[in-house]
Amino acid sequence: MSPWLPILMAVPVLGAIVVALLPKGSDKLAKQVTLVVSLVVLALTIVMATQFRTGGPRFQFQAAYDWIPSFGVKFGVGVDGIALVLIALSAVLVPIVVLASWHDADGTQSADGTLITPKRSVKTYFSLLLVLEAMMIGVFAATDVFLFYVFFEAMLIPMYFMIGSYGGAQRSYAAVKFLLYSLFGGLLMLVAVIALYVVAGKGTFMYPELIGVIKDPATQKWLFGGFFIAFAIKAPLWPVHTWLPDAAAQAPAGAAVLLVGVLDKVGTFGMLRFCLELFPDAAKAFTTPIVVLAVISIIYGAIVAIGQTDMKRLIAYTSISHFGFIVMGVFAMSQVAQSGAALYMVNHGFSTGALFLAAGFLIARRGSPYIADYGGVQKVAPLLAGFFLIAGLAGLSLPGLSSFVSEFMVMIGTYSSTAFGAGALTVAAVISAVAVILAAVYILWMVQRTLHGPTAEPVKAFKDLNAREIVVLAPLVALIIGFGFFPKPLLDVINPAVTQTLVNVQVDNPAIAEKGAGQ
Amino acid sequence: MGETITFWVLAVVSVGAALGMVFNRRAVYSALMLGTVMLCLAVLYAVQDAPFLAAVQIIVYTGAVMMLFLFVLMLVGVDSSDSLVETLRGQRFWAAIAGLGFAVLIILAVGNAVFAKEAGLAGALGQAGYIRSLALLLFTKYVFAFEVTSALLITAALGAMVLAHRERLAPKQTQKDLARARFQGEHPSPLPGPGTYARSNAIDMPALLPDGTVAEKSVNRYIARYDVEQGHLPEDPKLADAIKHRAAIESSDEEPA
Amino acid sequence: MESPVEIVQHTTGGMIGASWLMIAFPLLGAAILLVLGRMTNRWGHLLGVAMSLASFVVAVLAFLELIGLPAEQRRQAVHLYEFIPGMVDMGLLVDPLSISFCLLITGVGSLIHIYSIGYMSHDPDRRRFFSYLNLFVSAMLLLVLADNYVGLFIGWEGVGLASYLLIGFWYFKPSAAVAAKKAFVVNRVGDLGLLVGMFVIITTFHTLTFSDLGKAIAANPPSGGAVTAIGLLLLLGACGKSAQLPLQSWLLDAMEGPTPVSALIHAATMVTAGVYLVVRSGAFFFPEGSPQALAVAIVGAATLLAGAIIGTAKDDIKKGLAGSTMSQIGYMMLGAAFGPVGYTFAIGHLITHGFFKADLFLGAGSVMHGMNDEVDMRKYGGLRKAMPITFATFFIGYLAIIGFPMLSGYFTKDGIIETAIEHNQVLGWLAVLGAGVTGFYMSRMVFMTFFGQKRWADDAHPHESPLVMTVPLMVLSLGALVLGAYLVLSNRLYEFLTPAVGAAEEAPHFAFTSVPGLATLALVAIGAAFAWYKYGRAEVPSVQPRGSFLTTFARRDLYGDALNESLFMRPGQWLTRIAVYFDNRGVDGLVNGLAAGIGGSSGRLRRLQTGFARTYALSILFGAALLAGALLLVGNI
Amino acid sequence: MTTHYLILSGLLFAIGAMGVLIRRNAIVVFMCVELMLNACNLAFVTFARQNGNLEGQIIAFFVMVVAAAEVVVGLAIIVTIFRTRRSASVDDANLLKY
Amino acid sequence: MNNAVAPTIEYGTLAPMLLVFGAAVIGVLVEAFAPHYVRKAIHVPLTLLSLAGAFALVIVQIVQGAVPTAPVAMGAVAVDGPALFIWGVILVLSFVCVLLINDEGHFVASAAAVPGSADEEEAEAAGVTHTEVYPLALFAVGGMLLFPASHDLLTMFVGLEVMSLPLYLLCGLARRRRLLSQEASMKYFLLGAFSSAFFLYGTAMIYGYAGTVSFTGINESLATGSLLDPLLLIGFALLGVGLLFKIGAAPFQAWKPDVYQGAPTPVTALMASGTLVAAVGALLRVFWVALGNLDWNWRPVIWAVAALTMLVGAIVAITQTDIKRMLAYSSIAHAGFLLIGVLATFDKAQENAKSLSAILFYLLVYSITTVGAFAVVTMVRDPGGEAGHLSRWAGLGKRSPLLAGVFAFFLLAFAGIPLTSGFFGKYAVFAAALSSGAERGDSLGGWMTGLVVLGVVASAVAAFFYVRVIVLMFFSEPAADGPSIAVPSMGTVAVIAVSLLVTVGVGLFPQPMLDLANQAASSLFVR
Repeated sequence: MSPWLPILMAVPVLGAIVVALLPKGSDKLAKQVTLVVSLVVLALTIVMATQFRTGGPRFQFQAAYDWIPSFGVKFGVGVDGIALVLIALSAVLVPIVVLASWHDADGTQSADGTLITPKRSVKTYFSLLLVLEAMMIGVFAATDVFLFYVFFEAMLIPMYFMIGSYGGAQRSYAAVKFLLYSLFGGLLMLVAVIALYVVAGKGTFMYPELIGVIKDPATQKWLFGGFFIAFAIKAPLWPVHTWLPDAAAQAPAGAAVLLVGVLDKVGTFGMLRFCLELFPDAAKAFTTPIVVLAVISIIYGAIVAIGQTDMKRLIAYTSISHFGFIVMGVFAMSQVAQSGAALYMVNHGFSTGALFLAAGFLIARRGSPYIADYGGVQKVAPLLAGFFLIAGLAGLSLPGLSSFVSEFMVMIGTYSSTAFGAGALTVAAVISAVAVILAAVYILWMVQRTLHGPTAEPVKAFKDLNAREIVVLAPLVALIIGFGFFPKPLLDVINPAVTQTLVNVQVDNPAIAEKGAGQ
Repeated sequence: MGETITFWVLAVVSVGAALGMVFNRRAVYSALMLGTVMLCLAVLYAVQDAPFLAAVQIIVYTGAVMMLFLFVLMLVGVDSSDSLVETLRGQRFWAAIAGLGFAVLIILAVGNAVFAKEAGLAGALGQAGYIRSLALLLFTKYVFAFEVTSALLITAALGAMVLAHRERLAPKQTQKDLARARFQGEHPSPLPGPGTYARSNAIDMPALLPDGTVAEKSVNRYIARYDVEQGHLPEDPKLADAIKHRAAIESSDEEPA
Repeated sequence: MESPVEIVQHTTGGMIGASWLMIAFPLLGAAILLVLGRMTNRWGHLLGVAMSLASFVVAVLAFLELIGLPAEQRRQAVHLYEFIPGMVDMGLLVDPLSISFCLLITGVGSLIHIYSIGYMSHDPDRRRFFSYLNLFVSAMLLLVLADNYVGLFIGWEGVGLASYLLIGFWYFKPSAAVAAKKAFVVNRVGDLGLLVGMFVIITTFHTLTFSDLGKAIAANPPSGGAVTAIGLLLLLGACGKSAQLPLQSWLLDAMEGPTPVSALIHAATMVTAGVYLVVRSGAFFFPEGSPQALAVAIVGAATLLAGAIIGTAKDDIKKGLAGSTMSQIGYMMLGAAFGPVGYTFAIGHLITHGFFKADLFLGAGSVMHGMNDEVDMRKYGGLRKAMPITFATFFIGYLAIIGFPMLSGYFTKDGIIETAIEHNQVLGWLAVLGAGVTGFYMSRMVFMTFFGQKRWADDAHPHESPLVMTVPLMVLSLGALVLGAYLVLSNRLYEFLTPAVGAAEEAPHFAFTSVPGLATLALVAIGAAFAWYKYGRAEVPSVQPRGSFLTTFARRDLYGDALNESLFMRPGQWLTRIAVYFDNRGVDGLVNGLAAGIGGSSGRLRRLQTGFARTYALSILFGAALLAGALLLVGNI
Repeated sequence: MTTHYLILSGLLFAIGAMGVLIRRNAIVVFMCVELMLNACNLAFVTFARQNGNLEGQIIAFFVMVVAAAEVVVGLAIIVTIFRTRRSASVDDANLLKY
Repeated sequence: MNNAVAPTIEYGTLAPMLLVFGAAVIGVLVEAFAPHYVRKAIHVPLTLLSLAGAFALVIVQIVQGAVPTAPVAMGAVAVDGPALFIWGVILVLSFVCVLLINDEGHFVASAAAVPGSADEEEAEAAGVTHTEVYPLALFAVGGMLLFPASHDLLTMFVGLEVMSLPLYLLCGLARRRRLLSQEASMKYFLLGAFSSAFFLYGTAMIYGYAGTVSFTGINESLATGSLLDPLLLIGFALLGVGLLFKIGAAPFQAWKPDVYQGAPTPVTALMASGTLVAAVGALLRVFWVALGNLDWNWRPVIWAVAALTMLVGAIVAITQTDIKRMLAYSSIAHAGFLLIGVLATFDKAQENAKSLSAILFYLLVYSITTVGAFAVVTMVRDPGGEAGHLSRWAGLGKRSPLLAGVFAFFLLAFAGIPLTSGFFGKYAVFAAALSSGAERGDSLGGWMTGLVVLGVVASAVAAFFYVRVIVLMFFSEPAADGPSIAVPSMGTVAVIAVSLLVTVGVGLFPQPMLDLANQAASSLFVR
């Protein structure tokens, strides 16, 4: 019984309550409280992470309290390496998002004075943010399938309100679309969750106890399907991806970061943890079609991204492409690919986060998400342009930046996977590599049209980043570069969990490289 | 044998009356037809060893319930009759299909059920006799339901009161009150009738008051409006104005006190 | 063919052990300049030069340490840290091959840094320029020093990034922005090859480290198919970076960048990375006589001719030189196809080319500097008097490149040609032909720029550049003058490189009087004479004449861009449009259609609620009948 | 005979049900409902004899009581509506729809 | 000869119901004898105290643990665990609904006066109201208590009528929009009478088959006799019509939206909560107790009804423009979800406790949320009464964030979002259905799973219209002349607070309520 994770969840919830109960007119205080709370969570997370023993048992900081004994549900939490890094990702992103959204609810005006967003309740926004943080931590920490499901669905609500209340012109359409898509998937998963409990007959939802319990292949397939569709929608995988561009484009930049950076990871995280380990035979049986979908996502997302005229939509489509890589990595069933996929989840959080935030700063200055409304930003706001460029380069997985390592691992792990359907995997890896070119096209074309060229008239009034905005972007860029050259700390944490996953899936996929090459 | 004959006669009559009830335009006739059915059924009860029910059927149903129906019909307008044109598209067609289908189903079910010879009530009555046995059952086994039915009756009474009874909120006005009100009002005397002191005594010609002014209220406002619409205005401009004014007041729907 | 020396010494000490400093210095410089930004405006360029020079010093010291070692110990690996646990460790490999590159990169790089102080002195963003240059040097050193393909790839993309940034240095010019993007994207096509090549390598050999690769191949000889595949994929990568056919099109556009960039990146160093890759992998994946080696040779030969032909038709001095660069790298590729001897000459030509092409580019830059950034040679003429030093150094470079006897180019290019003819007559003689064309277009350039009547505009006041620019020119021309002879005669380079690339069955020896050599000289002379006939003797029209079909062909870069446009860009744009449409109408439309369908059925079902009690009663009766019917049916089954 | 009675009861019930669907006058509609209740009573009485116990008769008795109460409430409602709308047609009351 | 034995009535066991009826009768006496200006002052405490007292009596019975194992009152009423639970729920619901009824302005001043007439104005001016609503409501509650607890079909029929008649009347008593209210009343009445005729005919057929209307007797005769008797089947179908009509299952759902919309909102709340709970209880008793041996026969039919109900409710609700109509359709959809639970029977009767507990739990959480939602509806007012049209709700979140937030929370509970009570209700029912499907084996298991998936799809569709209201309230700009928010009475505040508390509390910690439901269900129905 370790109190770490419950505390980690309780702190933001308490913070949210405090923020919500602040008296009217204390907007500034609300922001400060939120920032402090999120920093406390970050600090706690860091301290907790340092206590994680890489050689130790798979799940650490475990705690389980009876919650609903009638249903066999426990408030069971614990983290393995993958969950740990994703919790850390959330803890890092939230304070950044808090800072980035400092003025989002205040009502923003573009440089020429036109109103972009009206004034809205600041307290609500920040308390929703903190509630969301608690749920993000909870969803990754849950070791009880039911608890996971609860967080999985409940997370939608704060995000729904953040998009719907604080988003752009089409916000309510986007918010509803987001909610219904996810809810639909979630409900199918609910059926599978119940069926899992019933079929397993163990009287518990605790996930470690459910591994290897479902033996019948047909049952496995159905249950797998229920979980997978939910995760595929969340991830989002082609062809159930169309909610993301709308949601991400309409959400305020900060919410978009959390949406794409963390919330969607729940989908791929779920695939890795639940789809594979609980239903190994089904996962193996479905590998080929899923990898095909993933490859379609990769290429399709990239091509459609090229054709976007709206910056945030473009970034959303790039994410669809990137999620394709993650899914491919998960289902390649090799150590390298899955480690890469897990790493990708983190790195994608940083890179897309930075990209969304930088784009958000651009949009906040101009009031338009359309690429065509920009041009020559580098001239007037070189710092902003620089950050935007670096974030973009991370988005195209430039070697030396963190996303390269994960993308490389995924592709190489997929190519070399000796799991069933290896032929398909090999082809998939090669096709997916084409995205390397497409990524360059979509990112650099956007960069060319926004940052380069003659400075457009409305752009001339741009101010460069202020201190707050620099503080928002700098840590992300530092992490992107740092993990680009030195991903080992993350990988050391992730690898044992992946190894255990593969053991549970009963895939014997030898390491592709001899350890310590070059020694 | 006697029962068979009775049955067939009454069956034909009751079905005919039932159909008559459904297809008769006039509600009163329908009610009478229903009464007929009830009477037939009363006889059939009696035939089937249920004399008590037969009596109750006639007293309560035909006697009380049907009377209530008739009262209400009187209230609503006894000579009102339904139009035979069906306004809901397909209603009759589908009603016929559903009704026939339903009847066929019941008849099929009943026809397929294999009944033993009627057990008859002799065994059930035992030594107690008919009425006593009924009472025994009613006051032991079904006593709770019996008691609860009282709630039903109270509800019914209460409901009728709520919907039909209007509580008097102010004391009833006496002759004295009315007279006092009249003399304290603007017009102790009756208003002048139309045509009084006018050159014509047509009802669309306003009266003139003793001082020669026009009494607008002496013309019915509908007539005034008709006159204005048709252009039948008197030649005297004073009178014409008065009629126009009257019509205008009418059309703006404000009746000055 | 003999494998290269497999023994790799691991070292942590000495200057070789500290060779990571080579990478670190310029990286630090770049970081400081970028992070501190405008604060460094006053001294930023000096820091950049200093960092580059520091790297050069480290390189020289490491080189000295290396040649102090016995030959069989000249492959020194430096382990840095675990990069991707269980797959790749980051390490450096200091061997003759990499150290040669290091010297070239840091040496020529430093000279160009110094030159840039002058060249960029008027640019308000000079500090940013130096940060990019430093970044480039750092990445390029990582590329050549990495002891594994992943490290190489990181450097490979790093130089691509630097190239992107520097081509687009004047980002406010739309042409520069477009050229930068194009360079990056085309390079990415090549990267795809390299990337997939790495997949195959690691899957086949379970390692990406050069030293382990040798062991793995020796322990478990792979099938020919896999190796051919790897070779072709790596070749694709090399083609991208080195602007070889069919991925050549970006290089000419890349001349949008400042001239020192063209000299450093697009002539002397980065574009030769492809050659480095082929030579580095040669022993593993390009065995002599293999199909992939032949492919390398064919690509090289085709490009050397194509580049030369493009060079003949360009009036833009930088584009002419860019065509020439393509062509010269074609030579190197051709050489790199033919085993250790070929490697030697390829690397030799690479080094000498680094000097004389940098010399030429910087000379051209100097001319532009004096001519208000005019690049059209038809607006030059008779400049030799106005800028004597520039003329002299340029002329030396010119002589070196056309292979004037005893100058650098003469030795290295001739070596390639002879090796090629020895292995493959057809390609070899094509190379000879290419040399002739080189003679023509280089002479044309010299005549048009420095001889004849002045044709420049009235407001141009050509003048000699400052010393900070001319001194590097002089140093480079000195290299162009003597380096070839030094490296080739007495097989110095060959023997130096042997520990890295393996030894040939028979050591090369340079013959001054071989048939191909003489033929080459003759053709060069004819070319030069023809150039004199057209441009030296005759008046050069200041407006471009229409020219024949062939001329147009060459001017349009052999229709490379047109081909790309019609084969890739337009279909790509259509594909994008279709995909976007499909996404909005197809995928999203399906979902929205489903939603609309539910909404529509809701609207219709709602109409069933007519408000008439009788309708409701009908539904109840129907329901009752259905319920009864269904139950009777179920009950009787 | 039981079958005959039951068929008669079924016919009356169905006719009543059809009447509810066809007639527009609320009072007549309600009469049709009464007819249906009567049909039920007939069935109860018949079954009472068939099964040989008195419960059916008791139930029929209860039904009469309940029907009486229902009639009071129903007619009160109908009269109220009539007073408001001057119409006892069930079709006229269709403000609540869709 | 004179062998009549005096009937035994277990007054202690029946005390809650008797208390309610007794209070109703006293209420009628108050109507008759007290002057009208003191009537309300007497009625309100009388009604509330009697309901609270009845609830206390239920609790006392539960605490004593002396739950009867046999039917009481000469076999007419079965006060078993589930019945006590349902009683408790109904009493709580009716208590809070009475608090709503108590609020000013819901009921007509003089029902006999023609709408818009001078009489009506006069009555309104005089400030009189129909205090008869209190005894009527008490009678209805009494019927609701009797309906699910009755142990023979006759008592059930009487209970049905006792429950319905006052409701028919109450529906017609709205103060505003009286035409609608009267129309609702008439429709409810005509259709209710129509459907109870079906119920009665079904009773007759069952009686013909079994010779008795006692559930025990019917069940026994099923066990011994041939199951194929068409009388039984048709009787059962017609009983089903009557019961399904009351819970509003398709195709018998048509009355619900009209009546819910037209009735005074507190009465709608009472119908949507109490009546539904009572009707489901009665449905369970008929299907599980009387016809328990026949369940392989009725399951396919109820399967279809459940599927149709969920889909119709969820789909048609999408295009509704009136908030009460929308909630009515939502109630239809929820009736469908409940039917899934009804289907979840097991081979061994003991295991049925699982499903029973799920249904009871669902009823509890759904009905309380419903009352809360209708309580909120009463507070959003236009000059002409409640602001029913959805467009009037636009931007409510800006004008009154707290109220809109609470309502949004209720809607999310309806949608079954985790961490609300509605989620656990749905979960419990789905879980019961799946485990019954799993136990029943392949074909049936597949059908049950299919039904649950259908339920899930319906939930997703349903979520759309709940969310649409949230969108309107929070994401739309308020109309310039938007509705006013009534200053709530203490009663309304209490109702909303209680509902919110239960919805949140059960959403976070459902276990205590589950324990209750489990305990109630463990004894199963008395057979």
